[in-house]
Amino acid sequence: EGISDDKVKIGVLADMGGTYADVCGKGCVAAVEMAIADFGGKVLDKPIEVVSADDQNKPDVGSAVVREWLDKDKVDAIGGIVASSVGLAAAKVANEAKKPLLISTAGSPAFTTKQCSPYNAHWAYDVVALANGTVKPLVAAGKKKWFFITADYEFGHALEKVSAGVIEKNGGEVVGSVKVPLGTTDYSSYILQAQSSGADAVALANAGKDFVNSLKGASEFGLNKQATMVGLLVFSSDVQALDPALIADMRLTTGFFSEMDDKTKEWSQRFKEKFGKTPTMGQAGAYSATLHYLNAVKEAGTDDGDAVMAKMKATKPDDFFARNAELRADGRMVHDMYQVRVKKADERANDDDIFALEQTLAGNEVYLPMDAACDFSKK
Amino acid sequence: MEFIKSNKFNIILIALALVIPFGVYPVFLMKVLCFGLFAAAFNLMLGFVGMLSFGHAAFLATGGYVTGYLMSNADLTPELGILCGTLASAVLGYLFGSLSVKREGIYFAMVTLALSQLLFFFFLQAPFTEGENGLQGIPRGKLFGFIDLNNNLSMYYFVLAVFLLGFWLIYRSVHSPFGQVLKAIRENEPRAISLGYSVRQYKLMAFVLSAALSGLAGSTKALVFQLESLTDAHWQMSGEVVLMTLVGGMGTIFGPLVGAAVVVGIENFFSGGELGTYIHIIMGLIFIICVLAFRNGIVGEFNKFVKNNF
Amino acid sequence: MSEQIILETRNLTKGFKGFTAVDNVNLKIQRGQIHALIGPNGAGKTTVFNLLTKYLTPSSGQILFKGQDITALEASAIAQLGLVRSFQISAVFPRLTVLENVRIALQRKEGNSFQFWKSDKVLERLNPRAEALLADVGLLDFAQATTLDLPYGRKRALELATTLALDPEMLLLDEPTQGMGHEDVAVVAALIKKVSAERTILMVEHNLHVVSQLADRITVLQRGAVLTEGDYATVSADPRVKEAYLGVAADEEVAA
Amino acid sequence: MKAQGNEKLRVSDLHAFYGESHILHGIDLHVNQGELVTLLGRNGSGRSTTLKAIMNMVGRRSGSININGTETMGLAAHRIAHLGIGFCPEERGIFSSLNVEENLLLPPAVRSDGMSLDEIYQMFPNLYERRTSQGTRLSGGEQQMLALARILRTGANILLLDEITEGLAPVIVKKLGEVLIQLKRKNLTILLVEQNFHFAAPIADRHYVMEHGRIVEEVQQAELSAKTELLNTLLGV
Amino acid sequence: MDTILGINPVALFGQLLVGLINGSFYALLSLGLAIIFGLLRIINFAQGALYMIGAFLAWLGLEYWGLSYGWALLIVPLVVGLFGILIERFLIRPIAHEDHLYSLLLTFGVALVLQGVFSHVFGSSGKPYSIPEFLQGVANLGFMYLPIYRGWIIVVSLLVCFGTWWAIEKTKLGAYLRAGTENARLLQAFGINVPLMVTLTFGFGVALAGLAGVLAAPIYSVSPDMGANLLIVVFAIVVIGGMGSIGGAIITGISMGVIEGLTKYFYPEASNTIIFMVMVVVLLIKPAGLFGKEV
Ligand SMILES: Nc1ncnc2c1ncn2[C@@H]1O[C@H](COP(=O)(O)OP(=O)(O)OP(=O)(O)O)[C@@H](O)[C@H]1O
Ligand SMILES: Nc1ncnc2c1ncn2[C@@H]1O[C@H](COP(=O)(O)OP(=O)(O)OP(=O)(O)O)[C@@H](O)[C@H]1O
Ligand SMILES: [Mg+2]
Ligand SMILES: [Mg+2]
Repeated sequence: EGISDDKVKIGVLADMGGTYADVCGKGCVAAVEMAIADFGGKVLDKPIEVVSADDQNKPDVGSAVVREWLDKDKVDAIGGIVASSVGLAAAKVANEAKKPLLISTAGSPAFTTKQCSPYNAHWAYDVVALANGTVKPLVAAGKKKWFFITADYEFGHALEKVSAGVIEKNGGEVVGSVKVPLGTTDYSSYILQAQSSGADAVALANAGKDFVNSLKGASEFGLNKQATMVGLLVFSSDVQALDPALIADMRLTTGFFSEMDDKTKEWSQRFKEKFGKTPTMGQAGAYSATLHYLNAVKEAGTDDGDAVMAKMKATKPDDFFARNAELRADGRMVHDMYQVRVKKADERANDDDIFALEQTLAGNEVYLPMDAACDFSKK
Repeated sequence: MEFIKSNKFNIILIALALVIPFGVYPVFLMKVLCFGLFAAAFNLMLGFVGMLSFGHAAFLATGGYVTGYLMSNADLTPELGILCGTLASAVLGYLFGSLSVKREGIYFAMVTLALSQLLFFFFLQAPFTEGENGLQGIPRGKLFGFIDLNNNLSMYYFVLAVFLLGFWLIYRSVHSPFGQVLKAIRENEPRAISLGYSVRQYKLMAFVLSAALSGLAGSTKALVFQLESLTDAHWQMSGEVVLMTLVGGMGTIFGPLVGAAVVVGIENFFSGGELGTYIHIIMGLIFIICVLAFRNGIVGEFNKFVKNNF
Repeated sequence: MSEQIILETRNLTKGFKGFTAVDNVNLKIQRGQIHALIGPNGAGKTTVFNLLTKYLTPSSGQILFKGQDITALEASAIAQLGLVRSFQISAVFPRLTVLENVRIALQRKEGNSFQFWKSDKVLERLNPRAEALLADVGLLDFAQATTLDLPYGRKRALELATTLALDPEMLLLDEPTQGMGHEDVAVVAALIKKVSAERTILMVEHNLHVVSQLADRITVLQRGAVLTEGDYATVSADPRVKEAYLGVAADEEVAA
Repeated sequence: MKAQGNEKLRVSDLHAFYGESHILHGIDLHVNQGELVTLLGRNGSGRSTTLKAIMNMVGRRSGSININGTETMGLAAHRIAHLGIGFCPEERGIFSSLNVEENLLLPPAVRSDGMSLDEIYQMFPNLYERRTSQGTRLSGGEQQMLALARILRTGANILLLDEITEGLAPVIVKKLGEVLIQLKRKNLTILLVEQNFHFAAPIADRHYVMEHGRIVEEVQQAELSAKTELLNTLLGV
Repeated sequence: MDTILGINPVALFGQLLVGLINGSFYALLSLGLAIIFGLLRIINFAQGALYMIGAFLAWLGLEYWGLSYGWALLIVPLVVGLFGILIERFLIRPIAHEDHLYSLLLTFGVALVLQGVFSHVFGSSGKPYSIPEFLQGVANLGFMYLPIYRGWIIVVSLLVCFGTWWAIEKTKLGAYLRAGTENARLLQAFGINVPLMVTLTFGFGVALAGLAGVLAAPIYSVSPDMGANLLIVVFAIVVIGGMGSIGGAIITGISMGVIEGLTKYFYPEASNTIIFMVMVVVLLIKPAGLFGKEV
């Protein structure tokens, strides 16, 4: 079979200038380029190329770009992928064309459940892992009454549902929840409701700016003194957007942080030299996924989607990012996750030093078990 | 022979449209055609009735969502799906129009904007739209039950046919007895009333027509991309269609199409790679430049140039 | 008898926030006459007009046109019944041609005005009638000119032609000669005379010269109420009218 | 007294344009102190435009306009009124967002000896009666009175009046005639655009006749009867 | 917890108060729009972007130039106002005589550019800005804890709103403004420097947005798109109040805040749309808005 069109072309689709630009964006492009350079720049003697596009966080833009890449530009695999909505739309197109989709930053569990496909490789994390990783230890530590402030769209609903399940399974109770429209800037009413619910933990089932604004509101009204605030999806960039006093000591879950150990530090250092900024979980994941993909192409001797995916699933990924890892038949990359605590201002050695490791969580404890319907090894 | 002579220009254009997909990426062309139709429908209100609607995204999205939902869930043929989307937009146009045509100028713009925003939040929260994710994987289906549209080329010709139909309808209504009344209303509304014309009904009719054709564009677009998302309902989309019309030349027949081609082309150019963050700045600058220096738009200026020099 | 009355108001009243602009006005306009409404400034003439054509809603009272109660009808519906108003300012469609202006008025009765799927070529069959109307007001030579470029007096003539195109049974004219030079006043007055055949006309006019020439009957309003009514000789001889409206030496004005 | 004797307003070779269209083609006129001069002419002959051009309210102008000894060609529009000139526009320009009294008080006083509010209300009792209603709710004639009264209050001693008898009942027209004569006695300078020749003829000192944006004739009060024939052909009186 | 008919009065009072706070904020923003609309008959689409710039300047001031909150409150509106004056002078004035729709489109373009530039330079994630120390803390009102800063917002907004309203409706300057709206040419012929007045008023309307931005910085996330979505809600408020009505904008702003607060309590899912729904109802009954004049 060999390499189609005599080159391997990887498309990186990400939000380059919008809400999630800092989480993946151009950094993901840099990470993919770095992986290619580390791999040697060529596979099976054929050049490896990167194209990238801005999806503006819009599913329509993302899917149109992917369509054009596949129809016209002969792209062989697609990486990046930030907003789940864009990712799922891109997946529809890529799956139909049987091209691998290396999802580094999107969080929806749908990629390996409702909308699973043999061509998805869901890499860095998903919201289920975050909820499990964050909520379970807190319930165990005595936080029994929970209130949810939930972003009113599918992502938020899913996050709440998964987390509520974990709470109830572990003997806690959900005493109330409120659905907040996306992009709300003023959370005072919702904070008041949380306050009058008597909860001892308030979970923020939202992300990005919604997370930042709701946390600000909570501290303004003193909710953070009455109850423990729990961020269910928190990126390092969100932490940096907040006054350290507001978020210090919050416990949360992540798949990667740069100051963890020597291996992550070494890679982060190199990334920083190339790109100028400290890598995020998504960017590290993009590197890891690309490297694994290229290895699989080499071993399969072709860039044909089916063959490469089979090889990727047959070999265990192993690098500074993917530890104790495997790419399951359903496309889920299961690996160690970390429960961390946000450091106080005076604990931080530098701007990047924001997390302290509390606990390493084994992948199979936090990720959902494989959905039988998505077990493509059996088909 | 007479027909060929008087329609020379149009015939050349159509011939060009028939061969161009062999040179240019058809999905891009289809996007231009869909937005061209959308802008032309919008221009029916702005250019020919003189009313700036700042909420036309509502109709684009309604067409798209209805068609998308029916195609995914009701197993319709594409032409029926599109018809339903168009009808839904017409009904919505009737509702919005009844509320808004009482007002004029900027007031009208604001009211349409607010109404479409209401609809945006409805689409955001209603279950059948799949919220942020949008309707994905909408099947293109088989035209009349036997022409498979999954092939981009056959889809292109179908879109071209829809476009020509819509475009012809707009041309026709501008140059019809109805269009003549619209012109009179734009020129002197109180006088039109005193001549016995119930002006609101005419405006409403034009609004419904414009909404239906916008819906047609939205429905077709949903099939082309097999996806319908909130982008189409967002107020920025309403702004974008204004931009297309303005760039191309409001009140001209071909302006909206040219404007759509320019704007879609620019967007495509900037969405690739590193330039993405400049897109809003560029769009904004085009707006400013058009308003300050080229109020007639490309086609408008061209017409003026031809008139002055030949 | 009532057959003769084409338009009638019964106790027509309009108040604005505690101020009564039109006060229990009972008008009876005879079919086929030219009826003038005069009175001092602020007497309520324009308000009466606005009530008749539904630009204002009466506070109380009734309006009957051809025996039918039209108090609750919409402005455009009243025009469709044949009661048409022309404007104080010249009301034309400036960027249409003179011919098109008239055609717009003719077109309404065609019943094709909502037909957006037909070519506007169907309107061409209205051209002969439009041209005839233009000839009546002496504008035939300007048929293809853009209305914008017409001098003021011609615009008024065009407006009249447009109004006549509706073939109204009754015309309401609000100060038809206002702002016109002497020449044009004479032209328009002659025109009004000409079109008044087979039509009823109600007009507001300050130019007594015109009123005395044209009006068969005159109603004088003052402070919203009818002061007196009659033909020119009777009305102008009334001392109350002299005092409130004409000023003492009215006769020279008319004689001029 | 200025060098030019008692000349208050002099317009020389005035051209004015609305956009592309050239409306005034070199107007020359002057008005002396205490004089009442009329501009006569057919509709569209450019009389209103002349007044507006003096007030710098038209698009483009050239030539020279001298008010009270000051050349105003380069002056911004708002500076002109302060030379002591008041303008009553043809379309009246009553402000609907102000009530009658606010409308009256709106133009800033440009000199100290304007009429007081009381004097004005005495002259136009209609206005007093309706002083708290919205300006544009007045009847056409009442608005005309308001527009005139408004500039009498400012104390301007050069008045540009455009068709002030338009739409007024004969009684009021008579009264206005008296007012103008009074103003003349007070030594005010008045340039009057008038359609109603019978109103203007007895009170004016001189007449300019305009046609197609040019002054075609100047008639002294004394020559009126001699030039009736001419006026007839020019104006259709 | 005590409840009456399933309603918890304590929580309800809390929501009402919060609504009042938001309402005064809305009032401030819609006031700026209403003034500019009132005078120039243009819808200033850039108002949201200028609000955003106000917040950003406060943040930049604190972060890089050591400008404290108190000074920001004074200086930032001036700077934003000045910027607005430049916009008016060089962009809007050249097309002032064209159809007003063009100026709407122009300011729409300006808004896009400003927002684009800020997100290009500063990225799109929010910037932190803390509540100034002297306004930190909460006051216990018995039924709820009122953050002092929120109380401060109410006071500042209401003072500014009513001061402005008074100046426009009750003073001679206000009469000039209202007259200038209708017939600027004539007003100028009466001897009033209308171009200057227009420029200053535009600057003032824009400065109000800058002020709102500074007030918002400590409680909302400072980010390039913070103005865009808020702006449309504020448009709706101006439409409900009756465009061009200054008092209408203020009263409607406050009441919409309260209504929104109630919605958040009774049916939070509708809180984003309630204002638009109110708008539809109002337009059905009074097409010119609650305080607008019928044309
Ligand atoms: N909308 C309104 N609100 C309040 N008062 C009004 C309104 N319209 C008219 N008026 C008042 O009603 C009275 C009658 O006005 P109208 O315009 O009918 O007078 P008119 O007889 O036409 O006078 P003119 O000859 O001056 O045109 C006037 O005093 C006027 O101020
Ligand atoms: N704003 C304008 N734009 C373009 N042309 C105008 C404008 N105003 C007036 N004109 C034209 O300028 C010419 C002179 O108009 P002007 O108003 O000065 O005439 P006038 O002598 O005052 O007559 P009238 O009796 O109509 O008031 C006319 O031909 C008119 O059509
Ligand atoms: Mg009147
Ligand atoms: Mg004139």
